[in-house]
Amino acid sequence: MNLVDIRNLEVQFPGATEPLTVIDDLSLNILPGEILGLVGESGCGKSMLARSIMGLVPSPGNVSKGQIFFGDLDLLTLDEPSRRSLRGNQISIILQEPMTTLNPVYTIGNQIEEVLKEHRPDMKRSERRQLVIQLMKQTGIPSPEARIHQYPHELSGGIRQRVAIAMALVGGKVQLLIADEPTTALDVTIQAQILKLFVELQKEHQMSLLLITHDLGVIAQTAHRVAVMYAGRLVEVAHVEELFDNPRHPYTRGLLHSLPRPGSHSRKQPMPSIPGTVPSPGAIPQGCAFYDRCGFRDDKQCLNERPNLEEGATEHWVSCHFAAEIPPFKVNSSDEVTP
Amino acid sequence: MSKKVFHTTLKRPGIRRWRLNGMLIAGLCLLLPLAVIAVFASWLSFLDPLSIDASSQLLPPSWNHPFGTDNFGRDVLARTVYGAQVSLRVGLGSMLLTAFFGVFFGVISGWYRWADAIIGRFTDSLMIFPGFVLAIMIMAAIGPSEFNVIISVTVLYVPQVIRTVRASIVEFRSAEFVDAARTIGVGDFRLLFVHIFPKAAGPVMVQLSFGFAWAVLVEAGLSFLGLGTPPPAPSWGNMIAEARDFIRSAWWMITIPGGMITLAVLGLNLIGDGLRDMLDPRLKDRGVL
Amino acid sequence: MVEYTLRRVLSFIPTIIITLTSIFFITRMIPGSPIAALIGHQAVGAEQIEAISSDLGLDKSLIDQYLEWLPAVLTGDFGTSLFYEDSVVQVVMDRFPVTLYLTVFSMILTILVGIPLGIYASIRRGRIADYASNVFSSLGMAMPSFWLGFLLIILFAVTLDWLPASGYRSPDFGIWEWLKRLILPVLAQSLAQIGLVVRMTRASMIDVLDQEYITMARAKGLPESRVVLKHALKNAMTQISTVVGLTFALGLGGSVIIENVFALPGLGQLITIAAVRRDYAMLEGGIFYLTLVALIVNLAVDLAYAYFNPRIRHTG
Amino acid sequence: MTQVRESPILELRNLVKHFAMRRSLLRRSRDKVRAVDGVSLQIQSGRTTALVGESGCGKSTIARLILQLLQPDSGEVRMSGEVVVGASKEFRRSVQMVFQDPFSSLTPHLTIRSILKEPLTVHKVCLAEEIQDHILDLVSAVGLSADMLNRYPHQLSGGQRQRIGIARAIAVNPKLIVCDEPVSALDVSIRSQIINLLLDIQKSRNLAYLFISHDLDMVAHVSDTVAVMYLGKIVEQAPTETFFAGPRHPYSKALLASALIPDPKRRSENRELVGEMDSGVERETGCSFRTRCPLAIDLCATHEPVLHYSADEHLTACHRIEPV
Repeated sequence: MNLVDIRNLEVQFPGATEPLTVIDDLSLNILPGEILGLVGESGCGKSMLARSIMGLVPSPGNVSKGQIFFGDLDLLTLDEPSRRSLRGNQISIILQEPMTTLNPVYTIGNQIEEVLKEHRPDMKRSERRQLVIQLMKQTGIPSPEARIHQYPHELSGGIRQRVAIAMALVGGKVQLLIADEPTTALDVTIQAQILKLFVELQKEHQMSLLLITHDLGVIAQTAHRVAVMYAGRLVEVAHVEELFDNPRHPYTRGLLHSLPRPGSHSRKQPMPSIPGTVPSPGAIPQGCAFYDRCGFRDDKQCLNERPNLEEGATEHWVSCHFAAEIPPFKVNSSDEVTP
Repeated sequence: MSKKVFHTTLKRPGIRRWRLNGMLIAGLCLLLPLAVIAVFASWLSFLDPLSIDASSQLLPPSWNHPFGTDNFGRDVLARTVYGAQVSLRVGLGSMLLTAFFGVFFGVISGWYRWADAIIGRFTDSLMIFPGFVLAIMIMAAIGPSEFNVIISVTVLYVPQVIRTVRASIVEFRSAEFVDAARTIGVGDFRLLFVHIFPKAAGPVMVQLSFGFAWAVLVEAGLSFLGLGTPPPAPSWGNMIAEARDFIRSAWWMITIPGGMITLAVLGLNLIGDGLRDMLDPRLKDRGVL
Repeated sequence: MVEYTLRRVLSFIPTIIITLTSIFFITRMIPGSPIAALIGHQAVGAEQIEAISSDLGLDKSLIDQYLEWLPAVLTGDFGTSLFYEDSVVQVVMDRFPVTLYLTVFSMILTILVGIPLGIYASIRRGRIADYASNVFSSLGMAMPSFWLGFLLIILFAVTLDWLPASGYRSPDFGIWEWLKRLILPVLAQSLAQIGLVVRMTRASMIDVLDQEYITMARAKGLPESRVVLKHALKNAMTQISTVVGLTFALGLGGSVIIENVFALPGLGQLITIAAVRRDYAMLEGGIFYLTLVALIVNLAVDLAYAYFNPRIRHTG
Repeated sequence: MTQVRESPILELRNLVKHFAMRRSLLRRSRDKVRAVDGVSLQIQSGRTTALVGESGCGKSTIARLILQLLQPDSGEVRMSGEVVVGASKEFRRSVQMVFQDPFSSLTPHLTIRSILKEPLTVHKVCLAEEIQDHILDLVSAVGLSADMLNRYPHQLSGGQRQRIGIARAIAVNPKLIVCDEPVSALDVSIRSQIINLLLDIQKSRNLAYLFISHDLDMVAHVSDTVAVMYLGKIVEQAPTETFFAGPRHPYSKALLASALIPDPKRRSENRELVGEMDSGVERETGCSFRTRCPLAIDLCATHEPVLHYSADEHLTACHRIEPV
């Protein structure tokens, strides 16, 4: 049974001549209690996917096709009040920049408590306070009793992100937590702290975590399953070890090849890299979106025919015409991607 | 100029948006006819705006006098057209002066820290006063005349332009692209006028078009109070002041000049809005400035 | 906050001195001597002129005059009006309430109409209501207030005969007698201010509504009304309060003309008459008190700004 | 102990830069952020020195001090042995910079052609009639085509812009380029392209790099020497291979432990560092890392450790590491 089941999702923005498709026919499921990593570069549509699940696609964009099931509910057909009762309660989100996601003019206590006021109106004031402090303790915020009276600008980046996490979990019924680049704005040592916290909380609250990032290191260290997005499409989905051991899609392979790994590339030698740049929405090749940059392409099928996401090995989904023919992956055997 | 060069200039950021937008077109539609008629008034054979005709006082609009006549029998159409000249002269004159002094002192104030304190004090002390009150004070001091209106509008508006220019210079003085140019070894002068000032020019142009509108309003207000362009010159403000005793009997005397002011100011404000949107589409909905 | 308030109030003193100094030097730039205005076209001998000059202290250097003048005005003595032949402060105080009623009422109207309309336009961005409010505010800002005043007189006083065309009665004559003579002036004065406040409110609301913490507030499941009124408005208020202060200063300037249109015996009318007659003492006193009101409102706005913005409140 | 080496191309001697904290418009507080607090560093010609640390540790301030965009409170920058005072044309010709953010480091209203022409004319690198050819050489050296020249920066992708930034830096044939986080603003798939370009240019032009980064994997790949900074000070410095084989300072160890290895089979548990770097405002005695340090002892609170040789060519500033 899936917790979330996204079917054929399409999200568009109005363009100059025709609508720009930022998410293109995307199907993906999230299992209960798993950490699903969603990888992609800026502009690939991964944040838009998060916002589609939340029902917060910024105007003038809109979900033009597809269904998103949360349990039995199709979120896209739900009326606004029922969606709202899920948001911040059963589905929560944490955004990238902890500086801008907290309202600068309210104390953090007020902002966390607000979730309870909305979703658990029967709670007494003192109970709410207590729960807020308890959550802040759980997310590792030192001396929460004093902190609830502080404003966001008085806190460091790491603490702010912990506040955002407390805010996402305080409702107590969270089944899906979406974290959109939650550690990108943080320093390395703080990033490690926050990721560890995520893993702990995910176990403790027995929730699913959709972890969106561009950093394969974050994925390797935390995720159970990985989905790779490129130019609005899903190109590969697999278990984390399978994906890192045996990536089938040329884009995934290129990403893994081009990572600097201590000891694996000889120092100061050219690193394998993916040529070209990510196409902008509106300039995506007709067939495979990765066509222009691919080392395995052929000029017929790949140019004209869009590959479907198909299950090759067990629970390993790839959208590439040559998924079966591509040789096994070996770090540093970089014949397929040349500088 | 070759086609290629033209093509690339079109693509400049800011200017790339010279595709006319709706507000700019609307503003130009309101303003251009007015400006053209005003500029070519003497060729367009209007009546003499100053000739008094006791036999044709307070005539309602007719074929001979499309906008009617006033209490001295003067043709309101002719006076309106020549009034437009006054407004244009005041607006254009004061904005040219404002642009010159505003940019000059703004650049100095933004670039040299020692000058900043002095110029800042000066602009602050002018900006203490409610705008129109300062205009009255200055007009009282230097006497009513069209040229003096230009001066007092300039004094009122220059501090704001200085602030805008200064703010852009200060903002971009430490911008990364300026640091990058500095590391190349670009000198101060080129840094200021090639790298920084073009970024400030846009907002100043927008501000000047709003300032033009404001100058038209201030001129009308001052003239209405008898502190602006002295009668019998046909300023729109004068016309309204003269019409106040006849609001019961001759509606055309008051509605026409006031309507003209409204149209001109509306047109200028729309042009300002349009320019601002082209300059920075992100500001479109923000009504900044 | 207390410290901030204290410091802000203290910085008021130099501002007042700067204001007075500017007033002094601008009015004394006048090329024609005030005596010429005083004596008009009467044939007066040179000795008499000299006598009047020394009487008024005009025979001294400008700096000496300034050094005598400043301490006097700081103690509230602006001298005697040449025409009213009464203490300037006395005349100003008689007229002060009229101007205050006019500006305060139009400010209240502006806030009550402008801010809600601006908020409404911002949440209906790009829809008909937004365009309608844009047309309304653009027209309001383009119409000269004095002309609008006359249009209102033509409609409500001349044609419909609902309200008096001009004049003023103090509240002693009864509240309605007092109020009904203020309705049209307040309307004429407010429209441009409302236009400005609508636009700026809309602009700052839109600015704030694009922020991530608004997305976050929605993601918490808050209803849209709370997102707008709790999370967006308080942030936008910092900018809006600045605009309100600006509008007030604008309104004070505008009141000068409105008082002339509606024959209201306020400070503005006094200043205009003093300016035309070159009654310096009166002009200086009138302008100073009008500016003082603007400065006090400015101070209030700054404090409001600090109240809405914890960052300023805290760093003191 | 010290080896005889060729003299460094650039040398920092005890460089100090403090910033006054402005707490309000009216009152200046006496608190100072000690952005750079006594840094000495030598950069050898043709080699890459990496400066590693978290945001706020002062590494970008060092870049700005070297480029003479900021003047130090004390200490000196020496170029080939001579003290650098202000930026002479000669200095500008020798030291160049590649900025972190390719979106904001190119003047937006100038074409790529004018941006690349500027260093050539300012320094009279070539004759006027050769300028166009020279510009073409530059764009092809960074792997771009000539049709880029008539475009404006906003019409280019991030990677292309960074290539232009590099072309501008090499236009005057410098000996040293300071690269301030040159790839951290770029997409993952573009980063290795830019790194390859930098390595390629270094080889062909015998350039020295000061490579400022927070990405340890990247540093391991490109650098010859590593210096780790914490709160305005260098806490460890060693040749790259020595450093990555065995970092000694507890902060360096923590940094390496916190790095996320892109391999799901090597998940690290419980190795992260507690606390956060403080703002560097408070005047502290002792070691500034001691509040987060697992090895801290009483001595650390009272005495500030100095950089000393703890092994051959391996400098550390820690009381718990014995000098050789």
